Amino acid sequence: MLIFEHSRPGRYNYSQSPATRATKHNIPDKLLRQSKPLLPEVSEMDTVRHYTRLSQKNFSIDTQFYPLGSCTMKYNPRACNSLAMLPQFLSRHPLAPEDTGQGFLACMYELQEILKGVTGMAAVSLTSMAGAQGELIGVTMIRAYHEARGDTARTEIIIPDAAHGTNPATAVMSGYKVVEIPTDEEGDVDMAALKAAVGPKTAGLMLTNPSTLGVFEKKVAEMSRIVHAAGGLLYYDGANLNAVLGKVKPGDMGFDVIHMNLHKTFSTPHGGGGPGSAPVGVAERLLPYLPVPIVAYENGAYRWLTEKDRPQSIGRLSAHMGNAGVLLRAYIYVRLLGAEGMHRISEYATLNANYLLAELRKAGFEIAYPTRRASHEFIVTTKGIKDKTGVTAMNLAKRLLDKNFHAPTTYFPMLVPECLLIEPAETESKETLDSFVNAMKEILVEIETQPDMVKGAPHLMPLRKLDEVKAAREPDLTWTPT
Amino acid sequence: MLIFEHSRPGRYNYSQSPATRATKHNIPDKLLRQSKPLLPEVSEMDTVRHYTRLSQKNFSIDTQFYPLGSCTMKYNPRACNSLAMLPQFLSRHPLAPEDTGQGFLACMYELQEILKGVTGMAAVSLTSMAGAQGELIGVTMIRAYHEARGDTARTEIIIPDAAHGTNPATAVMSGYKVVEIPTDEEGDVDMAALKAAVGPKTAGLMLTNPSTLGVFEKKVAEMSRIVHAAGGLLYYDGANLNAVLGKVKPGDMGFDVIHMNLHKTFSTPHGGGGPGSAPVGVAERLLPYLPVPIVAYENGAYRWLTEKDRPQSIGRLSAHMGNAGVLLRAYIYVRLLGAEGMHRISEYATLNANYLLAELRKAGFEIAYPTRRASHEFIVTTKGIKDKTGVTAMNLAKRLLDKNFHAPTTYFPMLVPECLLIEPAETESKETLDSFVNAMKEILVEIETQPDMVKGAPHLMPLRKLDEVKAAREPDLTWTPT
Amino acid sequence: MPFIPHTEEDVSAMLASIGANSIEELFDEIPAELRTGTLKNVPPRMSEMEIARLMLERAQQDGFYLNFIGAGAYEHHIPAAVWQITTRGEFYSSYTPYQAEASQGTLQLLYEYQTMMASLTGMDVSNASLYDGASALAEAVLMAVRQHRTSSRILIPQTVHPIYRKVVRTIVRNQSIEMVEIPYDPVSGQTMLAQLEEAGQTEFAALVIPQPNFFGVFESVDALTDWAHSKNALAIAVVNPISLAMLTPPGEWGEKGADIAVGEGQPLGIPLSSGGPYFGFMTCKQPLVRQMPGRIIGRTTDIEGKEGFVLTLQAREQHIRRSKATSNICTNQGLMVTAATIHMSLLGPEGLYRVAAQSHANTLTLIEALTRIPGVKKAFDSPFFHEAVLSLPKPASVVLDNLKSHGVLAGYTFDDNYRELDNCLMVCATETKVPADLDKYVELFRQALAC
Amino acid sequence: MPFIPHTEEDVSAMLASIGANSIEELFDEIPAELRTGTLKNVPPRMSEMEIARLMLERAQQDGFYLNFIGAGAYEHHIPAAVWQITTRGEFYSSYTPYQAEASQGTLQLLYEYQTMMASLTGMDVSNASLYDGASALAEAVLMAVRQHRTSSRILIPQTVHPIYRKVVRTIVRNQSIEMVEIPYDPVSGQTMLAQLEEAGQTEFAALVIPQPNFFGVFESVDALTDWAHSKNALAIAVVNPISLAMLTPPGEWGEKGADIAVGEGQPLGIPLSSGGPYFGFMTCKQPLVRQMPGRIIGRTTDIEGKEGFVLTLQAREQHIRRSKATSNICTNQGLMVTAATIHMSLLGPEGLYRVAAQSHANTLTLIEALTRIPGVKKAFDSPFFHEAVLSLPKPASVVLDNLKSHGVLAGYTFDDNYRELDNCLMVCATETKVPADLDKYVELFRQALAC
Repeated sequence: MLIFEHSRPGRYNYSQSPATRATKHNIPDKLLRQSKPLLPEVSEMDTVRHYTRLSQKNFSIDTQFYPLGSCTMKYNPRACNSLAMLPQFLSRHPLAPEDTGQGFLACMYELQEILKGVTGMAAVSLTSMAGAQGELIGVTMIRAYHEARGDTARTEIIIPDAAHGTNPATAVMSGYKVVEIPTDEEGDVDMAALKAAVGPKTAGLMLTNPSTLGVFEKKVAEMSRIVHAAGGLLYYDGANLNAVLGKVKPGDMGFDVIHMNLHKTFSTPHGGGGPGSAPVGVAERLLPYLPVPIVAYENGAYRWLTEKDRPQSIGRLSAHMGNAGVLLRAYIYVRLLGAEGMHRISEYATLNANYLLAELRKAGFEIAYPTRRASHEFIVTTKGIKDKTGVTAMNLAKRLLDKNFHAPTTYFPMLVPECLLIEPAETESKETLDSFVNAMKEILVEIETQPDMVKGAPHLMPLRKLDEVKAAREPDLTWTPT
Repeated sequence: MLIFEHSRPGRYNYSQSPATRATKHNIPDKLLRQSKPLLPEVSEMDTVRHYTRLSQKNFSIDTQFYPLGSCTMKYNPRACNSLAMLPQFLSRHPLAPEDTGQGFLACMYELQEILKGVTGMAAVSLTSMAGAQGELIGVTMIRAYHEARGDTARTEIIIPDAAHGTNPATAVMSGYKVVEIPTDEEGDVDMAALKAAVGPKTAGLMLTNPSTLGVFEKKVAEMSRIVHAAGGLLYYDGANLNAVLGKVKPGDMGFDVIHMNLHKTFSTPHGGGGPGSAPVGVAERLLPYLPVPIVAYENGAYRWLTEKDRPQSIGRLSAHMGNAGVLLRAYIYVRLLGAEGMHRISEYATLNANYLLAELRKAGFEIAYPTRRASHEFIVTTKGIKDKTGVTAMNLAKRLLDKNFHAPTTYFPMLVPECLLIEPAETESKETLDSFVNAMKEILVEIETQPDMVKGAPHLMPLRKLDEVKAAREPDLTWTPT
Repeated sequence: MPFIPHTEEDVSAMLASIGANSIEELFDEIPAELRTGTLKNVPPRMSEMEIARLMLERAQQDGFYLNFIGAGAYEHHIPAAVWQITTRGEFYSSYTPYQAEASQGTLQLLYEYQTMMASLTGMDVSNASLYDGASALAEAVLMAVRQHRTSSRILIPQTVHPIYRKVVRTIVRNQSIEMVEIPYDPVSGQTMLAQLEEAGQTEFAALVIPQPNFFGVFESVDALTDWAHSKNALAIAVVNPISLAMLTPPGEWGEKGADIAVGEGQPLGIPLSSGGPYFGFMTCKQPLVRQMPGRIIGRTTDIEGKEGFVLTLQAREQHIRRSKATSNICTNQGLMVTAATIHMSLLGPEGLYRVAAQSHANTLTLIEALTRIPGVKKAFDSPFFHEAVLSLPKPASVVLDNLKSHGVLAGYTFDDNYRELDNCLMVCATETKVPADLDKYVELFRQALAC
Repeated sequence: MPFIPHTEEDVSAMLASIGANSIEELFDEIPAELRTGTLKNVPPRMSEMEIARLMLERAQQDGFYLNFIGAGAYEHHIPAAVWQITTRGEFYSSYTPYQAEASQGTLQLLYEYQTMMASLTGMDVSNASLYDGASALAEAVLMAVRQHRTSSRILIPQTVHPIYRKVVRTIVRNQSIEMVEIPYDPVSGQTMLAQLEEAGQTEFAALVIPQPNFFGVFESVDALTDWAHSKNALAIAVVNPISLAMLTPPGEWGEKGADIAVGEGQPLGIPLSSGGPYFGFMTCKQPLVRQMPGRIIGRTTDIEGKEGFVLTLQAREQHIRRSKATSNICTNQGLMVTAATIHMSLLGPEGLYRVAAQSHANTLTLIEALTRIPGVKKAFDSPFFHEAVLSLPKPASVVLDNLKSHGVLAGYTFDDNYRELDNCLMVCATETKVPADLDKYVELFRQALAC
């Protein structure tokens, strides 16, 4: 039942709006709205009841294991939420004078410093509101760098075929042509292809490392030399930073610019699809181009650096300073973990991934890159199962929902057929991993014995399989009163 | 799965306790604990997950309609929760000096005044932590009053048979003998029986009005005269105050002492069974005996009145001042409603009850007191259904759970066979009441067509009907590792 | 109308169904002469925005203090997860779990709570909580008298929290129960054994044994328990649940262990909150279970054999037994127990131990530093847990007022309750105090005494 | 180990299953020369108790102010229910609803959100949100250019929020899009029509129309919309969602209505929070839907015919289309939209209207009182919504500093962005300000100017 179906004309919550309809106004009549907008007219209790019940229809980290590859679904500490929502932080206007926000700015400054420390970059800007925006900032800076040098012939960005879709989309948004390079059998970037691709047109290379195939690009140093030698710069997509935090720094691998998804590695909540946050770090050569604002500490006080201080900055990406509340949560998280905790993130994420890989392999699942260590994630391919039984990776994923596990990422990366990209994250216990393996084993048996049942999954969710084709062919995007 | 079954030796949450095990101590060895207590050793995430999932197994006001007679299950405004939990309120020590708590004390003082205003009593003490404790306070004051007058022959408390079980239990705890008097066919107290019961042994009468039968005792003024004439005092059990708030005051009905269940009429949360709060109000003659502490406003400041100020007080009922946080919630609630809102509570609670009565009667259900107005609740008896089909009131109640409605109160009051005591409360909308009526109609049909299915209810809950007899015969009250 | 969803159309349709002309008519059974007019003393309504601002202003007026008061209510760290989960609507706004099938969340949690509390206290069984520590002691006294049958005399040391003693008196006053107070030894701060022996020459139903006692001091609990048992009386323990992470639990005191253990549950994740809501816990040995007041949850199975939980042993309770119930109690402090259970799960045995050990160490450190100030002495020579009494060279109020002006609440003074401790101050430093806090306290204390 | 549940036994068993001797061995594919040593610049861990205290201290350091700043972020009452529900774990910690069957809560909510926003703006369809108002405008510009095909020239008045203009430039700078700024009339504070006409002589893809504009002033939206359409260009509305409770929605501007509406969603239940997270909304007319960036939710049915919700029109998005996507965007501001949807449900059309009307009336009252002070004038002669620019007889910084010292944030000054408005101050009084606040402001203002 939609909230609108609880609605009755004339009902409203007296406690939630001014006691009277103010009549004093000087708005010209022709500007006044004639029709009542279609907002629900429901009681406070019915609103609470409706959305509380809706929430219960979601899977979430707080209720289920979420082995969703490339998404780093780990525990979002509750303290990060409550402390970021202290009333003074919530009520602070973004344009309030800096001297009224020194407590808040201290957190932002320290977060910048910590992120520099863990990534080995020369400077960090917190402004980016999501990974894709971080990418846009990074590629825009690469472009600004070349342009500032008059090096305008560089029109191409090289991107491996395993990359997230945001990488090519970003390159295009930044005015570049995308040159895709293939992956070799071991899951690494094809070095010959890379060598062939670089040249005077190369503006840069965008790389995720470990890659979306769940393996570490062993030749990253060589790749760096190749691209740099050709005059290009290196972009590090930090989507998988969780796998190597404290083990290897993007700066040490030779990257010139990176983004870090705080909603992955730094455990800020995914919130059903956002808000994210993706601070950007740069090596020295890109320093002048960092987006503003950036927090500085000068003469015992914190202040925002703006375009005035940073005349070569690529500019601003949000109306204020990005997702401040998300940044506060990340700050609290890193303080809770400390330096030692940073190292442990990748250690236990990697342990969990390799354990799950080992157990699933023993259970009979086919591993896409069986000769490699898993980073914090790995790929199972069910092509053999599909060929034999017709049961797809998506069927298997939906059947997992019935067993109270969120599905792994399916059909990404696209170059592995019938793939399940599995990332358990460090906050899950061995018992949870074991029960996931058991569920996967049960499904293997079900595929043998009742393949049609598995194809019809899910069976135990509030709804059965939804018709996505119909949704796209006959879009019903807003409700209309009947 | 119990939380203990997630436990593994040696696991613990580093963030939630001091960084080291302090070793400095001067506790004699023989006092030191040798065994580790059986507390769970689980991660923070698994704790959050376990209790979040558990919560989802509950019905609650925030998720279901709860027509639970005698319990006044209405919306608990979310603002009452968040404002009572402001950090300064939460961190205040109960023994902190009064001048460090003037903000808090102002709320308590104003709540006392408002409760006096709505009940017509001379003074109010907030200390009682639940309805039953309010009763104990009230009867203890009645006893103190008689004793102070040397009137020690009064050894009996008169209680109608429809009363809550707490009434006789309280009277006994207060050292009194209980004299039970019957109810007449109209649902009122049998006046002849009352007249016969009163006498020189009568310490007082405990009365709920409207009664648990859901009707207003029309002859309450006469009852008051009879009991007072015999030298007894009148106790008002405020369990049903929601039905008459702003319409008639206990003080005007002649009561000497009352308690008000804030978790009913004043909408503080039931919390799965508490904490309650039940301030006690008294008429002039019981003023000296009120329990301490009480807030006074003197010379521009608030302070606690203690035994020193109130030498005849019956004393203290809690270590500090009762359930302060519950009182804050009630205070916020009354401020949100204001004087007009107080009147409306009973008006719409009564409207909802009488509407539901009318609709259920039309649907074919038998009303226990068909000639009477419903107060905020009323009784359906399904004795006819049981005689005909064997389906009990409890079967019907369990079947309602399957339809996503909490069951009404069953088998109380005990004098009506196969009864359902139904109280919809004022915060429910007509649509919700209508859908409840529809569910009841559906069950009527199901009783006709599939009585065994109804007898086997519930079918759609996480568990089927639980074996209460086994639980009582072979008590399993704590978990033991296997 | 705040919180009332009825539209005018709804009201008309509902009245039509009822067959009434107005809502007013629905009150026609209330005699006209009793009817209330406009309510006085109730101010007009405020919007949520207005009351939010008022409450924020009042909260700010009260502010924050660095708190060294204990005396039965203790400041401890509470994980953020505790109250974020506890205030979920499904816990916050649910009723007593009478309909078990629709209440498995609350019921299972309470069963887990019972298990934790029974183990923490070393007893066999636990109820699902009582109002607070003080009233729990009163219920324990009533329970002991019911169990003992031949005596209704209770020995209660003056080292038991003075307000607990008052509350017990208020609650049991009309049941012909005699409360015999036993003085304490002014040197050790422990119960005076000679006086106890004397009081024990007359039959009694139970001895109350606090550990640590109100002064923070450890009692000789093994000896006291055995002595009570030797007199054919019950031993009622009053304990701080945090201390039990370090201390021998009541169930293991002496030869046979205490019979009943009660205490204030507040230190287990409940905010200080000006005194409530807290919760009282009560655990006991198996043979006493049917004398126990309050709700009890049991594990059972459904008709398909699946494990589930129900309220049980309800034959003790007022809603079944009415005047013959073990108590008039009909609520527990459900939401507080929800918080405490989550709190104990988050801390676990190791976390709880660290909290106890750090609180003890902090107080020890503080007392050592303060007693280096000339004229400041420990009032008692016994070891203590996380609270201790100091004797000062000046009235304690001088220190209190001075430190308060610096944002520090220095401790608890004894004015009403123990006149002999007039110049004394009781100080508590839980694990929430860092070394800088202790240093600040000592420095302010020194200054206050110097002026 | 904070947030890591592994016991030593677990680690041993897991390594044995893997066939590795140590966790360290699992990193053997990372070349040794790249390996990181100890992290610098990262302080040691704090316990939750310690960080809680630090954050509380920092929050208190920042304190509370009576705020009259608007300029794109507005203080409004947010019902307590909004964030208590929004931060429930099932919303807070869930992922993007790719697995529809396990995400109906979020999906249905987003569908409801789309319905509300489409109606509020008078448009046909809505996406599920973008990052913020500024970046939403950039996406609208890109969308207009994609739709228009023949021109990539955009007319944007200088009455559009100056930072929005900067953000648009940053985002579109590499796509050969020409942003043509149109000056404003210094008397009316509205877009200067003559200049607009001139700029419109060359083909352009879209005109951006703010309502109210950055100065709080109403633009002639009907005429501007019709003019853009007459030039075969799109009209992009930038609107304040609260104002739409009172004002003609963009979908009804002029003859055919604006084509795209965007804006900052923050006023709909999102705390000011130093600037974020907020959310940008975007709605458009039906024919543009497949050009719209961001997530979109559609209603469909499951294989049994039951109604349900899914992400739809994904063929526009980067994870399918990669380099051919409408945008690189892959998140929305889900949690913010959750809050906004609950907020709009709690306010309803009447509540939202009252908020808008009271905010307007408050600012009107305040401006009337302030302009009675000698030397204080309205900078522009046009009607305004809930924000207005004053011209002062002294530098605005004098007023700002003086009022700040009394706990009042007086408003927004123009230093960087509009040099011609040097002695001006922009003031906003939403419904959160009571008459006493306005009086206090006026009195402090008067005093500040007098000294």
